[in-house]
Amino acid sequence: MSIKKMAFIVDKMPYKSETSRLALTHAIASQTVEIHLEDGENVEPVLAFIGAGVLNCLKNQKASEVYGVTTLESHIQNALLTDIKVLICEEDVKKYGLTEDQIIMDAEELGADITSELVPFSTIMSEMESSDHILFF
Amino acid sequence: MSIKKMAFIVDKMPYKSETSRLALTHAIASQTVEIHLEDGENVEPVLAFIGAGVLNCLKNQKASEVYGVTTLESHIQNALLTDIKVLICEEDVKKYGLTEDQIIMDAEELGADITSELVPFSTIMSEMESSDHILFF
Amino acid sequence: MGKLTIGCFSSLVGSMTLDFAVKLAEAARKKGHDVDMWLSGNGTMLSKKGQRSFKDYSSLEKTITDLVAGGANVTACEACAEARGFHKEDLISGFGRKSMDWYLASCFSADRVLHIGGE
Amino acid sequence: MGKLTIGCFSSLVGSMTLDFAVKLAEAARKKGHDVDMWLSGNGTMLSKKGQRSFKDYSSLEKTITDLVAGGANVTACEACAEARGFHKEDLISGFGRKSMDWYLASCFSADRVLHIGGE
Amino acid sequence: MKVGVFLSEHVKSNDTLDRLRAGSFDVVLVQNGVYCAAIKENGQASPVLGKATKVYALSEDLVSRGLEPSQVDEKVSVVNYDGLVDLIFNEFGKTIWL
Amino acid sequence: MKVGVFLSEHVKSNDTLDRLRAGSFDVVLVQNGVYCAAIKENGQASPVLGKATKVYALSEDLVSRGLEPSQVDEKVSVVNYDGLVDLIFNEFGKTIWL
Repeated sequence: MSIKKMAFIVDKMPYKSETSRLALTHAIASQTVEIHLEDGENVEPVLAFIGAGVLNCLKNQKASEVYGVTTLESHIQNALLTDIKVLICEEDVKKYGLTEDQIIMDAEELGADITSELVPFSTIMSEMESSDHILFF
Repeated sequence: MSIKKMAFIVDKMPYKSETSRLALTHAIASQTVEIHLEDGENVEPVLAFIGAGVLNCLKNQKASEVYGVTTLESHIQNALLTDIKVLICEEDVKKYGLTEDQIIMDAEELGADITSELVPFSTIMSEMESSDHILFF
Repeated sequence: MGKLTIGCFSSLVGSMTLDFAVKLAEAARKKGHDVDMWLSGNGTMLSKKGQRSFKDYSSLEKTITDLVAGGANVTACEACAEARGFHKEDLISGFGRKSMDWYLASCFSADRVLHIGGE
Repeated sequence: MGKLTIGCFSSLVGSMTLDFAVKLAEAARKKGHDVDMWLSGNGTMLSKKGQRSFKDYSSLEKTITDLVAGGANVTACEACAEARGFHKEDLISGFGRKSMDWYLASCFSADRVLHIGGE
Repeated sequence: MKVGVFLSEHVKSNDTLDRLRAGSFDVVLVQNGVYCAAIKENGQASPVLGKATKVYALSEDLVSRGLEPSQVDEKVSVVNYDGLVDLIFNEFGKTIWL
Repeated sequence: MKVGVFLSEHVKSNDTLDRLRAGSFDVVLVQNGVYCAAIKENGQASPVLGKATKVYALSEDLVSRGLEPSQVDEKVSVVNYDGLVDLIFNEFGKTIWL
């Protein structure tokens, strides 16, 4: 049994480029990575939003209606739906004057069992330290 | 006789993207714009480097040897060779601790008659104000 | 009514800059203004035909084809396109492909220019 | 000797990021390391064949073809490529085209990963 | 006529913006620049809002990012693409995209 | 083993760099990040140089930009692509590209 932990860290804003979008789609690809691996091998992703990256987590994004492009909101909900651990830096959320009710915390209406977690930066730091590889988006 | 003055302002660094390179090539395209215009019509370009954009003007760039890509240095020399007014913000040159001998001031070896000019930001501001259009690269 | 020239130098599928430029062009056309659009640098990607539509990307091919059919000029920088491996046959029908002086000439006769540079 | 996986997500002709990634891959191969390179987002442009060589752009097609011939794996993200209108027949010979899980699997077995994100 | 200065990124400051002649320009917040209109940092409104007499923000880019026009700073006028075209032709003589 | 933090832009500060645990990482200046190694601003060396015990700069990216390895701050070690590969395999356990 060999699990490699990979930290997907998003510190870029949404919608400038597709950077944060690719973080989500690549993290979700861990669901199908087994087809490339041996029995008992797997990848465990952890996804964390820090700095300006927490702006990806604002609720009620309407980019789909306006620009016809999937919102980061729906990507984050998909990540929760596929049981990916989603961490959001609470210091940065606070820095931007945001409250928990403005932030995407769950994907209940899609049937997700887990929720995202507002955690101190130190927790995200520990996740990076215990990861085998760090992918900064 | 109708002349439109266009200010090409570069405030981005070289070599991150091709932004500053495109400022140079578009400014130099003013040499051939007449084919699209009526008799007596013309475009008068002025090219100015401000802020971090002055780093495009450092001498002895070796990007051609290392990466096989034309240097910004040779583009600036080409601009001088085609008699385009090249202004460099002297406050910003000073801010970065650079001296005139580190900056591309002429293209004598190519046979250019004019030199670039270190000028205060206020001069560049006046050029923008007297231009018909401003293109910020 | 006036003429607006929009220069779009910024990338590309995944960037919202081309979306901005196209929406602004649409709004200007609806108000009866003439619109020229110049695609240079990574912005030339917009001129590539055959981009497959995914929900993850705004797909601009139809919108901009309609825009061109409605009278807007959309022209891509020839050298920038060739350097990216987009040849004449890759160009969306109705788009132009010109050298950089076309943009300057378009600016010459424009009432307003919005030059979108940057990365 | 180890295995280095380089993920290059950043654009494109005109950006020096692909140049950096290719030079680093070359240096690693010369030292006998295995190299996987993943091209995603705007980085997929590197996989497009037929890019015309201009002095104003570093032309990487030959360098990277040599790199592949010498044993490096270079694989482009299929969805990212399709969204840009690069189809299978546009792929430089010897390059791979896979879904995103290929990259994660490559990271799984890599000793070192350099993930170049950003814009 | 004024210069229309378009700001497309969420920055705290911009050298050029600081050096333009006061009163000679308005600011238009577009793309990620719209965060300047609605997001405070450590309780402070974006310094960018203090740089011009008139500051506009694009409604389509606000709502795309989950920001309501009602959330923007009182200093900021919200316009849509239609309004932006009118600004370009009627209020601005020239534009700068920073 | 340390984390190798790659900095590819000429910035004065970076939030993540400020928050990483001191001593846990080295900084590698590449692409436009190399300006931090050789260009002072208002007489001050880049604050980035004070963030890590070891700071490296890529020689190929220095000379491409008209900067001589002799011009870099004494705190900075100049490496080429070959040296960078060795750093990645021998000094760094993980990398972060900021």
